[in-house]
Order: sequence, then structure tokens, then C-alpha cells
Amino acid sequence: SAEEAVTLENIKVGFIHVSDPSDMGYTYNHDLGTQHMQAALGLTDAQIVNKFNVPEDNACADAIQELLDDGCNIIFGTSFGFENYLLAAAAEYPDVEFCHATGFQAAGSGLANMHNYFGKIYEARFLSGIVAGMKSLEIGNNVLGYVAAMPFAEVISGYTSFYLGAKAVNPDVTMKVGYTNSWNDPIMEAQVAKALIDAGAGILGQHCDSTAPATTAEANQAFHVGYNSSMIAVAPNASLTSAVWDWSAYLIFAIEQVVAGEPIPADWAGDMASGMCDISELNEAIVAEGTAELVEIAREGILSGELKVFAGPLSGTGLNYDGSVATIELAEDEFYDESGTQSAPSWNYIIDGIEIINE
Amino acid sequence: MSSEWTIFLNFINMAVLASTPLLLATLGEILTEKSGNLNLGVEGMMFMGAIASLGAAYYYEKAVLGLGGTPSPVMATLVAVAAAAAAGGLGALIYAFLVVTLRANQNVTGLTLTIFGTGFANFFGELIGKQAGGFVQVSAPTKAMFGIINFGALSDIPVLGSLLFRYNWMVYFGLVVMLAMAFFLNRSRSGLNLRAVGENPATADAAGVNVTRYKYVATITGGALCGLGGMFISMSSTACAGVWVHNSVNGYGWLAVALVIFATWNPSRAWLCGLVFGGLLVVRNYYPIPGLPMQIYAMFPYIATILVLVFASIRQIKEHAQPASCGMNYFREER
Amino acid sequence: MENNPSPARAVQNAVEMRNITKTFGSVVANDKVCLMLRQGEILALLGENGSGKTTLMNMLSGIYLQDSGEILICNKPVTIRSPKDAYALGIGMIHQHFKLVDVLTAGENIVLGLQGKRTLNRREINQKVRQIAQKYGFEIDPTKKVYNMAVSEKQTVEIIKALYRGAETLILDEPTAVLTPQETTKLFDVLRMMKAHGKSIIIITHKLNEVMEISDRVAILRKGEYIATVETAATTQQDLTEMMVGRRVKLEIDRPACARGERKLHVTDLTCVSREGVTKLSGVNFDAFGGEILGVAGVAGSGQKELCEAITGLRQLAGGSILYRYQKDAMTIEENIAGMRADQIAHRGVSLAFVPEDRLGMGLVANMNIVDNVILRSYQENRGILINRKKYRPICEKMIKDLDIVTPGLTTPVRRLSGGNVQKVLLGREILSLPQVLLCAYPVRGLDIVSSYRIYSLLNAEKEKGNAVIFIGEDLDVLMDLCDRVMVLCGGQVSGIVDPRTCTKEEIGLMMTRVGDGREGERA
Amino acid sequence: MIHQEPFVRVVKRTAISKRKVMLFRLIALAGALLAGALLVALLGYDPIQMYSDMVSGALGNSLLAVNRKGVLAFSTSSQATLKIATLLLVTALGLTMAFKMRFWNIGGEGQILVGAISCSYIAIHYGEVWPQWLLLLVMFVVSCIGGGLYGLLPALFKARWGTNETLFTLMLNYIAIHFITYLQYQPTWQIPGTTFPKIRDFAASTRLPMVLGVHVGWIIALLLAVLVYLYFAKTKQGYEVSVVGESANTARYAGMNVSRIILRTMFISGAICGFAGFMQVSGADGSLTTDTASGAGFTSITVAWLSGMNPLLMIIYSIFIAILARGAGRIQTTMGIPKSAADMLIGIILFFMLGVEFFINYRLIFRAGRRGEEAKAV
Ligand SMILES: Nc1ncnc2c1ncn2[C@@H]1O[C@H](COP(=O)(O)OP(=O)(O)OP(=O)(O)O)[C@@H](O)[C@H]1O
Ligand SMILES: Nc1ncnc2c1ncn2[C@@H]1O[C@H](COP(=O)(O)OP(=O)(O)OP(=O)(O)O)[C@@H](O)[C@H]1O
Ligand SMILES: [Mg+2]
Ligand SMILES: [Mg+2]
Repeated sequence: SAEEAVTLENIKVGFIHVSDPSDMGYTYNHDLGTQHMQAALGLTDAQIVNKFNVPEDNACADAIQELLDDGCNIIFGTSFGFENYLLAAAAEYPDVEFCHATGFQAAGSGLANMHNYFGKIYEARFLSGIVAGMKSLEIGNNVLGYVAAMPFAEVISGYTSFYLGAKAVNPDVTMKVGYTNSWNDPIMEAQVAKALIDAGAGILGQHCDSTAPATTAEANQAFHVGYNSSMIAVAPNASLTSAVWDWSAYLIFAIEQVVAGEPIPADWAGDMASGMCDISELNEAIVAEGTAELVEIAREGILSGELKVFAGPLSGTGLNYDGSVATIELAEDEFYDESGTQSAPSWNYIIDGIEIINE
Repeated sequence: MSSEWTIFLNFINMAVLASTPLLLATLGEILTEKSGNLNLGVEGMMFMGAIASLGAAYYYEKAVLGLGGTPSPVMATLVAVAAAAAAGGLGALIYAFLVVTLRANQNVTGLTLTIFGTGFANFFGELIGKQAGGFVQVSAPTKAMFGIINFGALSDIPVLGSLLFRYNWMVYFGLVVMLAMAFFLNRSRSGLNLRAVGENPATADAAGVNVTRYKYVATITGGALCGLGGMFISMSSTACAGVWVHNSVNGYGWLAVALVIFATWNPSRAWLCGLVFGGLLVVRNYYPIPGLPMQIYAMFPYIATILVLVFASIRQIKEHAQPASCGMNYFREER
Repeated sequence: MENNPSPARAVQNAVEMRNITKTFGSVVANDKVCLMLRQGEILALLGENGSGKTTLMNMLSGIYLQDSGEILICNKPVTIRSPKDAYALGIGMIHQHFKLVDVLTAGENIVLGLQGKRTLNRREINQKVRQIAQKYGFEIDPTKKVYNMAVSEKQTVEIIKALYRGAETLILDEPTAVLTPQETTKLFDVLRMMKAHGKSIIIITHKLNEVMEISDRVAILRKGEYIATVETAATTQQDLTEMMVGRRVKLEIDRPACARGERKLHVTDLTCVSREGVTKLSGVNFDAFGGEILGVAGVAGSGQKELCEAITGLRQLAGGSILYRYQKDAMTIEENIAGMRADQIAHRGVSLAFVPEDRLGMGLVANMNIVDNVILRSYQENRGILINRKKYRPICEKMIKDLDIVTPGLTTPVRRLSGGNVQKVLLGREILSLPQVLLCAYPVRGLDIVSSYRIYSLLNAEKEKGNAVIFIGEDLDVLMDLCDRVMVLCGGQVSGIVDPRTCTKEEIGLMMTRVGDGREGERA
Repeated sequence: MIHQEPFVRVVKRTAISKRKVMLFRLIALAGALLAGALLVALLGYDPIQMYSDMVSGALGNSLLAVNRKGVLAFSTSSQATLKIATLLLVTALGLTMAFKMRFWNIGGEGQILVGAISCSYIAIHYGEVWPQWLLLLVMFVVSCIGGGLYGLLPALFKARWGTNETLFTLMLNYIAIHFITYLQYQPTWQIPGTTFPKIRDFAASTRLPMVLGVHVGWIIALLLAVLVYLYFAKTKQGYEVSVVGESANTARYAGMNVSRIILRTMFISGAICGFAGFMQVSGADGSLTTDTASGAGFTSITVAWLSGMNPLLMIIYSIFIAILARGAGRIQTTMGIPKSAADMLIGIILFFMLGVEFFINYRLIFRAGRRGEEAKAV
């Protein structure tokens, strides 16, 4: 057919999610972003097609195909495991835009219509770590706990920045990390959370999808810092704040680029300035005194570039991609620029003060 | 108290909690198999119980709020329990009707029930969530009903307090069901009749036992227990805590089927073995074994079950075997 | 509501069955059968296999429901829909195949299904069981598990089960088939005792001497039809047989004279031990010759089954040898096949045919058609991986014609055929394999008289071909008329091998209950 | 003590025509679709649109079309359907081998996965090294051996000690899944350049060639259906399997080595399932995940059973189930009905199909009907 210009009236936007909003976590939040985007751009319901609960295998290729058959002009895949299927589709359908969160291959693929996006969530995590660190000083418990999904860069980067934030205000703080081995297994998350509390943790952070760590903290008189969205509603006496995403920042940007006929960058890392990531409102009733002020100071520092999250002196060990041991050593004036080369997280080192309880 | 002790007590505590949904479903399946029905639909019935309890409590609260009242958490709990038992029982009723009355193949019917129940729960979970504007969850007071009970001074007794008085009500309920079932099977007349039905329905029939009725009642009661096991997963504060999570039952039903074998069809052993399974599920959070990958760890319950299965078949212990007619349908005039 | 008839009342009918009809598919098992059981009598129910005795009794005990007809208990019409109803009416049945739960104790089995207190008081129950046992002279341990019991013990449990429930009418379906003569004597004592206590009893048995011994009256069925009821005292075994079969039976069976051929089978010191460690066969010695039929007599369970299985390689031996002589490629080979498995024997090319007792559970595949059943023993002969059914089609058609097998067609599963035709398919197939030794276990069981004679002539034909035939039977008259020699088994030992032409039935009967010393009785 | 005679009695049918059987099954199918329609209508959706969307979503507007690259191929929708159907069909064929022997192999899932793991090992370690023909050949062989050995394990115990195979094979499924999770953490299996717990995509040379837009497995599956049909209809081994299934006693009597037949058959059963795993990773997915079998091991049991173990009927049933599964994705897009509706619908249909067997095998006689002339059948 004769190329009809893509406008806000006729654009069709497709989404592929690995779970559905009932996870109250990653997908829920991404879908909130979709709703904000829809409201902001005035799209109709028919212009948005969601594919929920798509496994990270060939079913993803099928889902992409269905979206294409449905006439989508731009397709967002929100989970890491979708990348190769999106790449393959991008190669075949050059006139459709493909945007992939958490991935890293777009820039190297040479495809103009394949894009990666993510955000400097470690900055928000750092702020949320300050909230936890302040609380740890207040309750006099220097042990943090962290319910983590799987041992790889995105997760490790997340808990390291959380820990560094806490350590910035409480130099004596240590952290225990428990893995669940799954993105969304609420039973396991609750069990690991409980084990961390049993191991002495007074405040829990999390990088997994469900609210189980928050409710477990609440049930065990501990405190909690969430991820993805505010969890104060589910754990009003435990949840201090959360490191959150507002994915609409990117969604609006990318769709407006398409409508305007402008290219979308191959790699896009949103930050606090763009509104992509931040921490949610503080739970005023339970946060430690002076938290808000300290968070504000840190935010200013990060926005001005004076404050770096992965700043030296810092040393850690991790695994290389081939399984061999890797180390990093940052001197006093050095820092690790995680989003410097790509949007996907890359900090993959365990630093002193962090202990894994169940590896 | 030394910290080793504390770790151990915490571990036991979590093992008990982790074992409870398994225990309820296992007891349900034991009762079912005692009637000669091998219902492989445990997973499906747990799913149905999980969504039904959550959905019912959610709609109850919504209805009361809509009428301008304040929902009572106790009522919400009762509604959830009733719905879970009813949903599990409904799944079992479908199974029993097909298998007992229509003489359908037990294996295929059970698997179908699992397919159906899984679809049913995920379908309604997603649907209700959509209507609720994202996700379904019950109110905080109702969630608290499924949390750890505070027994006050009792919970604070050293050792005993944390060993016995730091659970939610379903743990104690599971214990009561276990004791009741052990008593029923070993000490009551109906229990004896039920065992006979599962071992040799023709004999039970000739002795004047209403085989069909026993099969129906045992299977449906068993299904209701599986439903309650599902409720633990969706409601308990040590699991989904009153929030619907896609695919939340996620293999626990099959673990319960394994546990039935592991427990050699004996309720009190089911309780003990359930504890072992529960322990296996959480032990790596308390006692990590260096060098043993956690994914290999996760295989242990299944490997243990196979070993028990093989051991039992080699020893040919009649009392520890599956009820003899299990898996086969009974038709009086067939010979 | 219990119908407890007082002995004081005038003679009344404990049970009356009027015009009972029951069909299974196209089989009319009972056709307008009438039966009357008086209060306090022992009635024998007699009929050939498949004449509908069990079916009739199953309707009385609530296992089946009649298609039409009426049942009256103590002169009142009733509908018995389940065994529960039957018990409520005071009817208890001891089935041919015991209905007991293996993993439960005797006491538990006895109270199974009874109403009463919700909880079980095992001590009280066991006490009551012992009381009943004492009253009628049984021996029983109520705490013993059924799977640890011998057959006679199980039967005792069954009878006490019925008595415990206050059965006034007892039905026993072939109770003596599984018992030793001593046990039978004991059972009959108990039955007489029960009669003395006013119970009414129906007993099914194929053994006419038992009928004469125990019963007051005899009711006879023939092919699902009711023939008559006669006073035992006023009849003879010959009369009963005639009523059963329907005509004067020529009770003479052909025994063509043949020259004894070479020794085909030479069995020495054959010993078998069951899995449970019970000796089932010990020191069995015998020979089978071409051109003769060797009969094997014995009470059921004297080792017949084990003997067949041992010779055909289906059972492990504890000792002994089985020398088998056969022609192969124009050579005569004598080989010890002891210890070989059935498949190894088959691969040897040993032409040993076996007609097992369990036709549909072992000899044939019930759900397969005639062609598939006929190729069962010879499908391996075809070279290559394919099976050649086409080749067997005409063979089967010829077999159907030769043996008068009644079947809707070649594709009908054999389970649909009647018992006699099933047996003809089985025997026909075995004969097709051109065996030099033909081993038959109860080949005429369940067959009517015409079919039985057909089988006898087939066996005689084999004998005349110079093959050896081993015939395991239960009916002594048949064995004595058909066979050239009769080997008598007792308790897994050979109590003698006799020439039926020169010895009496009583002598053989005696040998069946008493172990002689091996070849002593050999008079051939 | 006079009882009413029971209201309804059940009597075994002696014979029923093939046409009537077909009719009964069609009625059951219609009933199931109606029940499903009722359910979605109650929830406020249009059932007619749902079913038509499902079918069009599963098959596309035209089954075969010239695609944008100018080659004739299955429509994109039907490609996915065909891939699902292929997996179901091959697995069902494998399971049928066991079921004919009355061996309740519900470990199809595990055997698929072990087959897939075995050939994935080759694909990942030699994918860039060996030529395509060698890769595919070796992958095929090891997948069959892997799946076969995994099927052999419970058979060994069954043959030796009579260990319950239903539960044994069931447990093996979970062990296989957890093993894949384990592999996801092994650096050599992961995507180069990440530590993300996902197994890398295979090299192009390890992928099965395409025919009409779908991996060649669908043609192999059809051939296999014919082969399995012939195996049971024409070969000695197939005959032996049937005899052992009907009665092990008879088989022993007939001189068959029953243990060997059980082992051999379960090896073949597992090998075919293992082959299904090979097709899935090499043909459909191009990688190994814990979802590789995606429940096919279970769904295929129902496919095999619905077809009455008839390999040719299995072709139809596996396509039918695939259409449902695939069509559900479509109604999620067009109507917002959650995809899980497919599982629920499949469940309902199977329930009806299971129920109708009773009416095929038995007839009911009602009390009133017995009064006048002979039994009235229903
Ligand atoms: N459940 C059944 N289904 C089909 N046919 C049956 C059934 N029970 C009995 N029959 C048929 O009814 C007929 C009578 O069988 P029944 O068992 O009553 O005979 P019987 O007189 O007890 O024989 P036997 O002396 O062998 O015990 C047989 O021909 C048998 O085929
Ligand atoms: N369920 C059945 N369906 C169809 N025919 C049957 C069925 N059961 C038995 N028969 C037929 O009835 C015949 C007689 O059966 P029955 O059990 O009464 O005698 P039997 O087995 O020869 O004797 P016995 O019980 O003394 O060993 C069998 O040979 C068989 O052909
Ligand atoms: Mg009989
Ligand atoms: Mg009989």
C-alpha cells in the first residue's frame, strides 16, 4: 500500500510483556507507563495492543508476528529474553520500530529500527539506599537484607547501588543478599525475605517482581524498600519508599519521534532528570528524621554530576562472561560509569560488606 | 540462646510454614487415593482454590464497601475458606462424575483437571485484575488474618514459643486435619469402609458398602482440602499474601502428589514428610551447602520421592503401597 | 423390619425365585428360572459350567439385578439392589472368588460395611468373632491379616462374615473346589451345625458325591433354564447327570488303541518352590510317550499348574530335569529343557504345545481377533521385521470350518466368543503348530458336552498321529475313559501312575488324598 | 422391605457403528464449545466473535500464501499453529508407544527436555565447528538416545520390580526442568557477553531447514505418524507391544521376553519424545528454555487418548488442540480475553470428550422404559 504517514491518530503500539500487571511489579509498572503515555498522547484503546505472559522463547516470535499482523508501527519488548526475537523481526520489517528494554545488542546490530532502552535506576536505588541507611541508624540495626532474583549484572548493579547509598549515611552497614532464582515466585520471595530477617536484617531491599518481601517485612516488624512501584499501600508499616520507574518518559519520547519522522537512538538510558527513574514518595510516618533532606542533597548531587554512585575507592570481584573471576579496583578519584557505553546495566561485582546467604 | 539455636528454630519455623500448603493438598490426595481414585488434578484444584478464595474475599469486601459498610476480616476469611473448599470440591466433583459415574480414564481426567484448573485460575486472576485496574488484592485487615498469629506471652517462651506459637492459623488447621484423618482412617467404621473401597471395591460392595458414595465423598472432600492448600498460597503472608500472582501454584500440586508417595499414604507420615519437603524448600536460605548449585538443590524432593517409590516396590510392603485398586474404575457387573 | 423367621412357624420358604431372567448382551444366563429354598435345609444347586448358577445366586446376593422375575424372601416380594439389601434380608454369599481385603485383618473384614458405632472397637469385635467361631466349631485368629492366610482360612473368614451379619440364608459358590478332602469334611460338619441352628443353605458344587453327601434337595439348571428340584434321597448320580445334560449321556469316551511310541518327555525329580517359599512340586518323575494320552488327576491345587508351568519354562525350577526328545531337520535330539525360559524353548524350535487353564488370561489375548491370536505362537517364524497376517487368514478360515467355531468373523475379538469356541480357537492354534507333545490343562472346563466330545476326539487324533498328549483334568470319569495312563498328584508329589483300564475310581480317589511312594502304583 | 427398582441401569453395549461413534463425539464437541460460549457470554464477551477470531488467528486468512519475500509459505498465523501441532503430534506418537503397552508414561515432558538438552549440548559446543549435515545428524541421534534413556529408566524398575511408572515418570519431568535451570547458569551455555541466566541462541547451522515457512519437522511428524501406524499394524514388534499391553502373562506364555519388550518399547517411546525435543530446539525455538516442552508432554497424553491411540487420528487432534492454543493468543489481542482461556477451553472440551466415551460404551435403561417392550436405549 502507498506509505501513509504515521500520525498520532493512526499509530498502533504493541507491547510484549513476560508477565501481566497482576505481578504488581515490573510489568504492572511498565503497563502504568503505557497508561500514562496513552493519556498524554491521547491514543485510543484500539491503538494499544498488549501481549501479556509471553514466555521468553519462540512464543515471543509468534507474539511479535501477531502484533505485526495487527498493524503495529512500533513494538516494545520489555524483558531481556525477548531481544533476539525482536532483532530477527527488526531485520525482516525495516519499517516497524522495535524497542527493547534491558537489552544491549541494538547498537551493534546495524539495524536502524532496533533500539535498546533502560534507565539509570542505580541512581534511584542509591537514593533509596540512603532512606534505608538512615532507618538503620535510627533502629540501631546495621544489617540490611536484599531479596534478589538472579545473580547477574542488572540485579548486582541494583543491590550494589542500594548498598552504597545506605553506606553513604551509615558507614557500618552490611548487607545480606538472598537469591530466589526467579523473577516472580512470591512464595520463594517470602521465604527468602523471612530468612534474611531471621539472619538479622532489619530493613529489606528487593529486586524481584512481587510484593512478598514487603508483606513479609510488615508481618515480621521489619522495614522495607521496594522496587518498581510504591509498596506503601501493601505494607504501610514497613515500606519506606521504592526505587521506581516511569516508563512513560521513554514511551512518549519514542512514539513522538516516530510520528515526527525522527530516528530513535539505538541506546537510550533515562535518568532522574528525564523522569524515567526516581524514588517514590517517602512513608513520612516511619522514615527516619532528616531523611528527606539528605535525599534531596544527594539528588542534587547526582543531577549536577558531582555525586557518582559507583565511586572509588571501591573494589569488588565478580564473574566474567566466560565464568572466570573478574575484579575491579577503583581509586579515590575514579568512578564506574555504568550507562556510559550502553543503557543495559553492567556492574557485575560483589563488593566488601555484601554477603550472599544462599549461593 | 545461642545464635545457632536461633537459626535452627527459624529454619524449623519456615519449614513448617512451607510445608503447610503441601500438607493440606497431600492429605486431600491421600483421602482421594484411599477411595481408589488417583486424581492427578491436585495442581488444578489448588489453582481453583487459590483464585476462588482470593476472588471471593475481594468481592466480599468490595460488596460491603459498596454498601457503605466496613468489611469484617473474619467474615472475609470465612468467605475465602468456603470459596476455596467449594472450588477445590467443584474440581473434584467434575473428576468424580467423569471417573466414578462415567467411568472415564483416571489419568487422563486428572491431567485434564490440571489443565482446566490452571487455565481457570489464571484466566479469572487476570480478568478480575483487569477489572480492578491492575491487580487484585484484599484489604490489609484481611491479609492480617492470614498472617502469623501473635499468642502474646506464649510466643515469647524461649524455644517452645518460637517452635509452637509463631504460625498462621492454617498451620494448626493442617495439624488438626491430619489428626482427624489419621483417626478417621484407623479408628472409625467409615474409615475402614473407605480403605476397603480403595483396596478392593468389589469386596466392599459385596460387604454392603456404598462404593459410589464413598468414592464421591472422599474425592470431593479431598478436592476441598486441595483447594484450601491453594488458598494458603494465595492468601498466606508467607506466600502471595492476598495478592493474585499469575501461575502462583506453579508445581506445588505435583509436589503434593509426590509427597503422597513419600508419605506412603499415611496422614501422620504425610505431616512428617511434609516437614522434610518444606525443609528442603527453605533449607538453602539457612544452611547453604557451598558448591551445591541451588538448581540441583531444587531436585531433591523429586529424587527422594523416586527413591521411596523404588524402595517400596522392591520391599513390596503391602501396608505401604498405593491402595490396590487405585487408578482403576469399578463397575459391579464387569468381571 | 428384620425378617427373622421363628423356627416354631410352619415350614416356609426362606427364598423363592420366580421366573428370573438375566442376560448379558446376547448371552441368556438365566431364562425364567424358578428356585425354592426351604427354611433350614441344605439345597444343592447343580448344573454344567456356564449354566447360570453363579449368576442366579449373584442376583440373590445383590451383585446383579434381574432383567425380569420376582424374588420372595419369607414369602414377601423384595427387590435386592445391592449386597447391602441382601444382608438386610438375611442373605449372605460366599463367592467362588473370595471377596476379602488383603491388607485388613480377619476381624476388620468381618465388620466391613456394617452399621454401628462410628468408632471401631476392635477388641469387642474380635471377641464377638471368637464367640461365633466357637459356636460353629471354627478356628480363627481375628487379628491375622488376610494376605497371610491360606485358602481355607479365607473361606472361614467369609463364612463368619456372613454369620456375623446374622445371615439366615447362606449361599456357598463352589466352596470345596479349593479345599482338601479333610478341609471339605470339616466344612460339611460346620454346614450341618449351621443347619441345626436353623440356617438355610444353598451350595453350588460340581462334585456329585458331595451333593449326595450334604444336601437335602438338589435343584438343577441347564443352559440357563430351570429343570427340576429333587429330593437327594430319592435320586442317583446318574439321574442327576442326565437332568444336567439333558439327554442320556453316552458316558463312554473313545480310546483308540495305539502302539506306544517313543519316549517324548522324561521328567526326573522335578521340584518347584513358590515365591513365598512353599514347595509346590517335589520329586516328580514321569515319562510321556508318543501315541498315548497321559492323564493327570488330583485335587485342585495339587501342583497341576506348577507342573505345566515348569515343563513349559514359565516357572523357575528348584531342581530336576526335563529331557525332551524331538525331531529337527531329520535329526532326533534329546535335550534337557529344565531351566530354560519359555522364549528360549521356543527359539530352540521345540514343538511343545500348551493349552493353559486360563484361556483368556494366558492362552489368548482377549481383545484381539482370531488371526492375531493364531499368530501368537508362530509370528516369529516369519523372516524380517514384518508380521504376515495375510498368510494366516486362510489357515484361520480353515480352522473355523474344521472345528465348527461359531464366530461372526475373523475380526471379532475372541473375548466375544462363547467359552467352548474360545477353547476351540486355543486348542486349534496349538494343534496347528504340529506339536510332538501336547499339554492341556482342563481343556473341557466350561464346555458343554458336545464341545467336550469334540475336544476328546481332537486329542485322540493327536495321539493317533504318534504324538504325546498330557491331559490335566478334574473329572475322574473322563480321565479314566480317555487316558491310557493316569498319573495322580497329591500335594505336589506323584502318588502313583496307574492304568485306568485295570484300576477303579475309588483307588484313584484314594491316591488323590494320600501320598504313595512314587512309582509304586505304576501298573502300565 | 420392598425396594423400588433403581431408576436407571447401565448396560454394556454389544456393538456400535463407527458412524454413531463419530456422531456422539461430534455432539460432545458441540456441547463443549457451547459450554465455553456460555461461559464467555456470561463474562460479557461475544462468543461468536471469540470463536471466529480464534480460528482466523490460528489459521490466518489463507492457509498458504506468497509472503513478502516472494516465496510460497504458510501464513504467519498458521506457521505458529503448525509448530505447536508438530510438537503435540510427535510427542503423542511417542507416548502412544508406551500407552499401547499399558505403560502410563506421563513423563513425556521430561523426555522431550532431556532430548532437547542432549542435542543442545551438541548445538552449543559444536554449532560453529561442524558442518550443518553432521550437526543435524548428531543432534538427532543424541536427542533420541537422551530421551530414550530417560524413558528407559522407569521401565527398568517397572520390569524388574513393578515400580509404579505413572509416578516415576512424573517425578522425572521435574528433575529435567530443574536441570535446565541449572544449565542456564553455566557460562558456556549462556549468551556470550552476559551473565543473564538464559541459554544462548543456537548457530544458524544447527537449525532445521524450512519447508513452506515451517521447520521440516512437520513433514517428519506426518511421516512418523504413518510409521507408527505401520509399526502397530504390520510389524512383529508392534504386535508384541500390543500383546504385552493386553496381558503380560499371555506374552510370557507365547515365548516373548516381556522385560526386553518393555525396555525396548519405552526406549523408543522416550526416543520419539526426545526427538520432539530436538525439533523444538532446533526447528522451532533455536534455543533451550525451561518452556521448551511447554506442557506438551501432558497435552499430548490427551491427544493420544482422544484419538484412541490411532496415529492417523492424532494428526487431526493435535491440529485441533494447536488451533485452540494458538487462537487464544489472538483473542487476547482482539478482545482482551486473557490467553489462559485456551487452557480452560481445552479442559472443557476434554471433559466432554471423556464423558462421551461412556455413552459410546454403555447404554442407559430407565425404569419407565423397561415396563413395556424391551429396554430403551439412550
Ligand atoms: N458379568 C458377565 N458378563 C457377561 N456374561 C456373563 C457374566 N456373568 C456370567 N456371564 C455369562 O452367563 C453365563 C452363566 O454364567 P455363570 O457364571 O452364572 O455360570 P455358572 O453356572 O456359575 O458356571 P460355573 O460352573 O463355571 O461357575 C455364562 O455363559 C457367562 O458367559
Ligand atoms: N465378562 C464377560 N463377558 C463376556 N463373556 C464372559 C465374561 N465372563 C465370562 N464370559 C464367558 O463365560 C464363560 C464361562 O464363564 P464362567 O466364569 O462361568 O466359567 P469358567 O471360568 O469356565 O469356570 P470356573 O469359574 O469354574 O473357572 C467364559 O468362558 C467366557 O467365555
Ligand atoms: Mg464360574
Ligand atoms: Mg459359577
